[in-house]
Amino acid sequence: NSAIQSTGSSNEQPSNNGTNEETDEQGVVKIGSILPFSGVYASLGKDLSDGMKLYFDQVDWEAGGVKIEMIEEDTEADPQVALRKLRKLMDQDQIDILTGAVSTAVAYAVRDEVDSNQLPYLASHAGGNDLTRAQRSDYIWRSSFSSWQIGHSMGAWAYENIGEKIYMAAADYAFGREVSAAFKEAYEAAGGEIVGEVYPPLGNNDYASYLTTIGSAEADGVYGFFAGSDAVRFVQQYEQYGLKERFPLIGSGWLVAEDLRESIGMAAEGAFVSTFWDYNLETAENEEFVTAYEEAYDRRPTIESLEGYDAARIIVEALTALDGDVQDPDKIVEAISEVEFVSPRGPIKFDQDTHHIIQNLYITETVVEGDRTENKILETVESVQDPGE
Amino acid sequence: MDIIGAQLVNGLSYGLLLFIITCGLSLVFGILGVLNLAHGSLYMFGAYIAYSLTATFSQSFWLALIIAPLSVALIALVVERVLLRPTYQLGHLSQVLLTFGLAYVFHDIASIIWGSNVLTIVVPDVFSGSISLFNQVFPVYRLVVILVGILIATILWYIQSQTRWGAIIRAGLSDKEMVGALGVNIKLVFTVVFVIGGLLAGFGGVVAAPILGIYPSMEFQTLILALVVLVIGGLGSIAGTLVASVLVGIVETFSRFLFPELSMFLIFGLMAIVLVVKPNGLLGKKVA
Amino acid sequence: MKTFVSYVTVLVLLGLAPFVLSLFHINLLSEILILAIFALSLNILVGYTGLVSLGHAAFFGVGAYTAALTAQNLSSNLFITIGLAIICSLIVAALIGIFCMKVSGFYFLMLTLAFSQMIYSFVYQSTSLTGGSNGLSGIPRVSIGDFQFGNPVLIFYLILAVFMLAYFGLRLFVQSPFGQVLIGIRENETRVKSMGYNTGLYKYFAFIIAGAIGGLAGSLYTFFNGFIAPTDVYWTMSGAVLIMVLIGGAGTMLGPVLGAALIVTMETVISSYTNSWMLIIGATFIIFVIFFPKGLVGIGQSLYHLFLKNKRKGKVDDKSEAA
Amino acid sequence: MKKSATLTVDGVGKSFGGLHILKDISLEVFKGERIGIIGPNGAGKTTFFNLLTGDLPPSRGEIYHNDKKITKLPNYKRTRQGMVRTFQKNNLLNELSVLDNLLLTLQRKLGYGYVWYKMRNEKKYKAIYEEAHQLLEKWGLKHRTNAIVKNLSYGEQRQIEILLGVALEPQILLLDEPTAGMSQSETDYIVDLLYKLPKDLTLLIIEHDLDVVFGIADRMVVLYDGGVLVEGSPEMVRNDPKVNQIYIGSEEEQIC
Amino acid sequence: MLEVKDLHTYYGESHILHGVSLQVKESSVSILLGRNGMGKTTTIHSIIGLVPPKSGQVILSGEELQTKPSYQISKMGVGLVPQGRRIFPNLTVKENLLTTHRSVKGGWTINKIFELFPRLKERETSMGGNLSGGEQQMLSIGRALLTNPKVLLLDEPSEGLSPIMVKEVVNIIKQLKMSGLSMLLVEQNVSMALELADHVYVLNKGKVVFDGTAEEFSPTIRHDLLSLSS
Ligand SMILES: Nc1ncnc2c1ncn2[C@@H]1O[C@H](COP(=O)(O)OP(=O)(O)OP(=O)(O)O)[C@@H](O)[C@H]1O
Ligand SMILES: Nc1ncnc2c1ncn2[C@@H]1O[C@H](COP(=O)(O)OP(=O)(O)OP(=O)(O)O)[C@@H](O)[C@H]1O
Ligand SMILES: [Mg+2]
Ligand SMILES: [Mg+2]
Repeated sequence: NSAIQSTGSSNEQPSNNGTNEETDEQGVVKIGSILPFSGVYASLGKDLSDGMKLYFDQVDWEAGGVKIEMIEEDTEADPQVALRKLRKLMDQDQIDILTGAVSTAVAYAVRDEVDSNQLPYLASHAGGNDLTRAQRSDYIWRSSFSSWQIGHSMGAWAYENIGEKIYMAAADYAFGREVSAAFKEAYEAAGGEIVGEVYPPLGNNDYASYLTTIGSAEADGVYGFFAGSDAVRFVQQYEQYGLKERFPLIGSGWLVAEDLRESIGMAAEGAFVSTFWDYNLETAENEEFVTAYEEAYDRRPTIESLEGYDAARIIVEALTALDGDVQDPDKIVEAISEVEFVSPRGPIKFDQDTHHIIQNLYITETVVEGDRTENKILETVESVQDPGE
Repeated sequence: MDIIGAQLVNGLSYGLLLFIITCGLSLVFGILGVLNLAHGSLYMFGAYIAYSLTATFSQSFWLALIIAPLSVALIALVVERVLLRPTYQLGHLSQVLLTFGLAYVFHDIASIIWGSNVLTIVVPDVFSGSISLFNQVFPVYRLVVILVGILIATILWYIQSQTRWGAIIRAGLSDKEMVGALGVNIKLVFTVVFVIGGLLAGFGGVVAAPILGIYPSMEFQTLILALVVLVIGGLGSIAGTLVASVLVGIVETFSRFLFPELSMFLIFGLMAIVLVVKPNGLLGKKVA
Repeated sequence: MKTFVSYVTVLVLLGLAPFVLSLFHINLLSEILILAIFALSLNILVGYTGLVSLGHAAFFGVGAYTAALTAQNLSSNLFITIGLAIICSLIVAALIGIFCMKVSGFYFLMLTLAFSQMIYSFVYQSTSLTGGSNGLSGIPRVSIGDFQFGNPVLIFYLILAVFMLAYFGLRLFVQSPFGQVLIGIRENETRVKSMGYNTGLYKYFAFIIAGAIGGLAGSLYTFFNGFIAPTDVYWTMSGAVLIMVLIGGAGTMLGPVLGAALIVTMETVISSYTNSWMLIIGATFIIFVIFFPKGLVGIGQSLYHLFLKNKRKGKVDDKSEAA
Repeated sequence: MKKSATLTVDGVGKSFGGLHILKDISLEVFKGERIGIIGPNGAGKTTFFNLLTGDLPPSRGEIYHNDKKITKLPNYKRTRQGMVRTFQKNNLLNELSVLDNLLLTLQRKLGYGYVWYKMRNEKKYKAIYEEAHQLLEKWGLKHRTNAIVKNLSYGEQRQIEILLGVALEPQILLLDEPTAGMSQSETDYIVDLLYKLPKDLTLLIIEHDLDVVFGIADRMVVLYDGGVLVEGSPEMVRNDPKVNQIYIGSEEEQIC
Repeated sequence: MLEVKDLHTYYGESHILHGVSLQVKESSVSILLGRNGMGKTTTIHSIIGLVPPKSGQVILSGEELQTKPSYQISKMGVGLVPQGRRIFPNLTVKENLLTTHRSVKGGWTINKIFELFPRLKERETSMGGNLSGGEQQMLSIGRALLTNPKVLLLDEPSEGLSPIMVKEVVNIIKQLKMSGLSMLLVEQNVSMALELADHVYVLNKGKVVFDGTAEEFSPTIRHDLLSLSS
């Protein structure tokens, strides 16, 4: 159908109305997934995708009596590309539910388009606070985490266990800024003092100069928010420049993430981080997930694998509740909002106000086991709920 | 004051690392007039190949230090003979486009072979210790980089400006036809230079990997930085590249120290200022 | 008159597109037209004046962010947003131009890159103004009075109209005496100077015009997507548009348009099928450089000549004898 | 004295780094004069032209045109005032056609240089095109009108080089070795055209072909070692022993 | 020594040389005359391999050259002084000479070139591009001599040289001839060329229209072939 026809109706009613009937007849639900499969975030995109596929495989790609079809598009972590891909998914593939987005910018970019087209969207990674705050939409629900959850959960623990003075270093982009701000808020609320802050640019690979600066500070510990290659470089150089012996390193789970620790090597030992899932969580759900994942892909799952796995399960449960009827987007989001189960990361459910997930957070310590490092769970912060503003 | 001294050492070692990364680009541009946008990719291959050698096959950094650059040189050889050669008569812009295309191709080849995870290379034990200077701990490897950088600079400078080869090579830049008509197999010269450029890029990859790491899209980040250094120094001048590397290294280190948020801005600002004041870079020459 | 007829045909076809093509394709077409305007503006510098810029995204970004901020904070009126976008990018171009005119060749390329990266840093870091790395979202649709460009088809027509204005305006411009001076500068600036032209001024004007039209394209992009992010100011954007110009055929009017169409289509289509889209696109660049150095337009010309030659083979032989 | 001279050079010098190429040159040129400039290779003749046209700034001294100081005026403004040069080394728009080279020159002269809203074609700019065609006809280059400059032979390019200078109808024309590389017959033809240039045109010509230069010039200036060695009538210069020694060659053979 | 047989050379579609044949004998000078655009430079370029001929032969001491790349032709002993000098502007005078220097026992050395052209010695460290026209011409000649050729192709070597330098070059060519070098000289300065010539060729529109000794090239023939009315 031509553009004129589709837009003629789109001002008033959901655009995917006309075609849903078609899909229903064949009993197929189409899930669109926008993830980065190329560029800097490619490995995250791959893990998310693998996690989703693992779960869909487990239910034989069927839920509520309909077949599940997943169409993946590469966003290249570029918001404009993501928009282009989203339009393709909506218009050409006629998807019923959207999921994905690793980069927060991508999530924000698709936000208006999703909202005005009433397309149910389950955000499965992007953690920008605003997506479930000021930019909240009836059609957007998030099953991953928010920056606030990650940063805030560490605050009180750090004050009690590390000390009263902390130096803060975070990658200079919205995510890094948000997480460290949340940490600072909680840490100061607990009574601690941030004695210095520094924000190296994203993708900075030599931290020598920053480490020299940090090294001359009077602090009890250093909070670092870095991810990916930044994290590897930071943690390694932190040790090489002799800081590790002087200040304990704390941060978010990505600092010593599952897929990075091998590269980081022993330098990771002794880091304390906050995260919402870890490989070594000792629950039945997690053991089952880890075993299944390792069997399917012959490597350890990462936190992104888990995110994908959970997102898939949420979709499946919602579809089951709907009996496979995806005609009405409002019903879909309602079904999603009611999903609640014990995931490998612990019990999860949605906050009906913010549309954001309520979950446990864990403080872990990195320890040496044999010739590699593992994260050990020290403490659980239960049912962390984003304040939503 | 100690902190200033320590930052100076940081700046110097970062600067010479930049030099090691950039000198191949500078050589190829200065001599062939080819702005090799795939230089970063060759650098990346150097790092990845070294990774494979140290992590899986031989576990020897020393072996990687020899084999990885040679393998990259081989890639450079193929690129020059098969792709670059037909474009010499088309002008500089074509080569920019061609090597850019190559960078894309190499990017995906690398991610197909090595995936998109973050990797590192472990340095041999001799270098893995640290030394205390200005009340600050420095990894020995960083200091070794300073020495290696100076060594390469000396060798390149000598060849380029003190030997007949240097003259022939630079003559080819202005008038290939005439160099040929005067009895020099300019095509061969170009191949050799490009291969040496590749060798240096690969070597840079191995040396830099323990410091800068190996991660997807590393080549583009390196490329931009290398281009900045190249331009600040002045095109075609190895000495200029050296001065610029050290300058950029020190400016970047101190800007991170003094204005951490502005460091990205400042490097490009530095380049803009240098070019506005000296339109041919610090040591570049302009000939009528 | 033949060209006139073909222009009209193309226009009519474009005008009818929304009745035939699906929404997705219309959106793709809109994007192509926007990037075509952008590429055309760069082509003034690269193709006609011989100044190869790797910082053109700066103006695109300034235009896009100006339009976005205007629409959010001031007015979503079409003329006000576009007007301000053009004025701001023009001013930025005028400022940057003062410095860039001092250098030439590869140094020009790098200096433009430097300025655009500085603008990028600014956009990236002024989180409160520009949204930083997350970009600016929730930008209202543009309107004229009460009429709102509320759906993609209306926006398509808006973009088409602006594209036509830009295309024909630039066509006139490059063929005017002024444009011919630019071509002269590309070929040999010293000579043109000693003909009595103030070449510095001509280059400066070319730079400003290119910047302003680049900004115009940027503002359209904002209207189109309702969103703008720092990636659109990053050097990769400058690189992409430069490639559109080169692949299409620098120094021609049609080239950049075709280049934009090819690159956008390839990026969209290929990456839906494989994650190794960079490999395929990269290989395409290489093939172009080696086999079609004159770009898409060059291919067209050779085909045309081939056709012509076969048709009157006898005549051509005569001519070469005489020469 | 200064008043009547159209071009006055007052103590001009030029150094490149430590090399003092031109030391102290003073010269007055009057309207309609034809001045021949000779001197050994590397004496600084081309450099002198570069100073006059503003392609290089002098290291010292002043230059006046019609009593106005032009020492610091950029070259394109001097061209507009009627001082036009040709280059010793062909310096053309190599990728364009002969006609385009000429049109670009003429459109400036006729004042259309800044028009940006009207396409340049034969219909809209009749004057430019007519003049271009006439010039090409007159210079015997009509058959080359649409040839791309870089595909012309060296001597043909030389002719275009001079044509572009003359086409601007200058008041002062500076020719740098105009006939170098031209064959005898072309030289004769061009020299004939130069003779026919308007009487009030002031001509400065650097030329190693003595037949040409002695034929055209009213006054000769011999540059040597950065200064003026001899100045005077062609006859006088030809017989000057110093000039013979450093420039023409000791025995008066009929080589040239 | 050097023999050119029935050369046909094209630039793209346009046929420039229509069967040019000529010879340069051992230790002799052949000159090639012709008006502008008649194909002299094209002939030279065809011999040295810069514009490979479509058909015909170039034979040097019994070996065919026409299919070889230009650097090999040069190495086999063909030197070139190109039209328009074409020195390397981004190299100093010394480096310009260094690039082509091929040492041969008793052959040309850089110092000998400096003796020949003292002006170059004075400008030793100047960039080639900054030299005056005449100085560049000297450099170009010096550069060609340093390849120590057996046959030297000179394309208008007197262009831009002062009369005294032209005489100097004439003397040099005479000396070279005595020392056994063969030369093909293209010149517009006909009287200079005739002073050196053993054999004269005149080109017109890519065809040899005169082929004879210097004596046979009488002033009337000269007038007929080189004046404009032809
Ligand atoms: N930019 C420059 N830098 C250094 N030296 C220069 C420069 N330009 C010219 N020269 C030197 O100045 C001298 C004069 O050069 P110029 O070109 O004026 O000579 P000329 O009289 O025109 O000689 P010719 O008759 O050979 O053309 C030469 O020795 C040349 O090497
Ligand atoms: N690259 C080229 N492409 C096409 N035609 C060319 C090219 N070079 C030269 N020609 C043409 O070939 C013909 C012969 O040129 P050539 O340079 O051999 O002449 P020439 O006898 O050396 O003249 P001159 O005395 O002016 O140097 C000329 O008509 C010229 O226009
Ligand atoms: Mg001169
Ligand atoms: Mg010639």
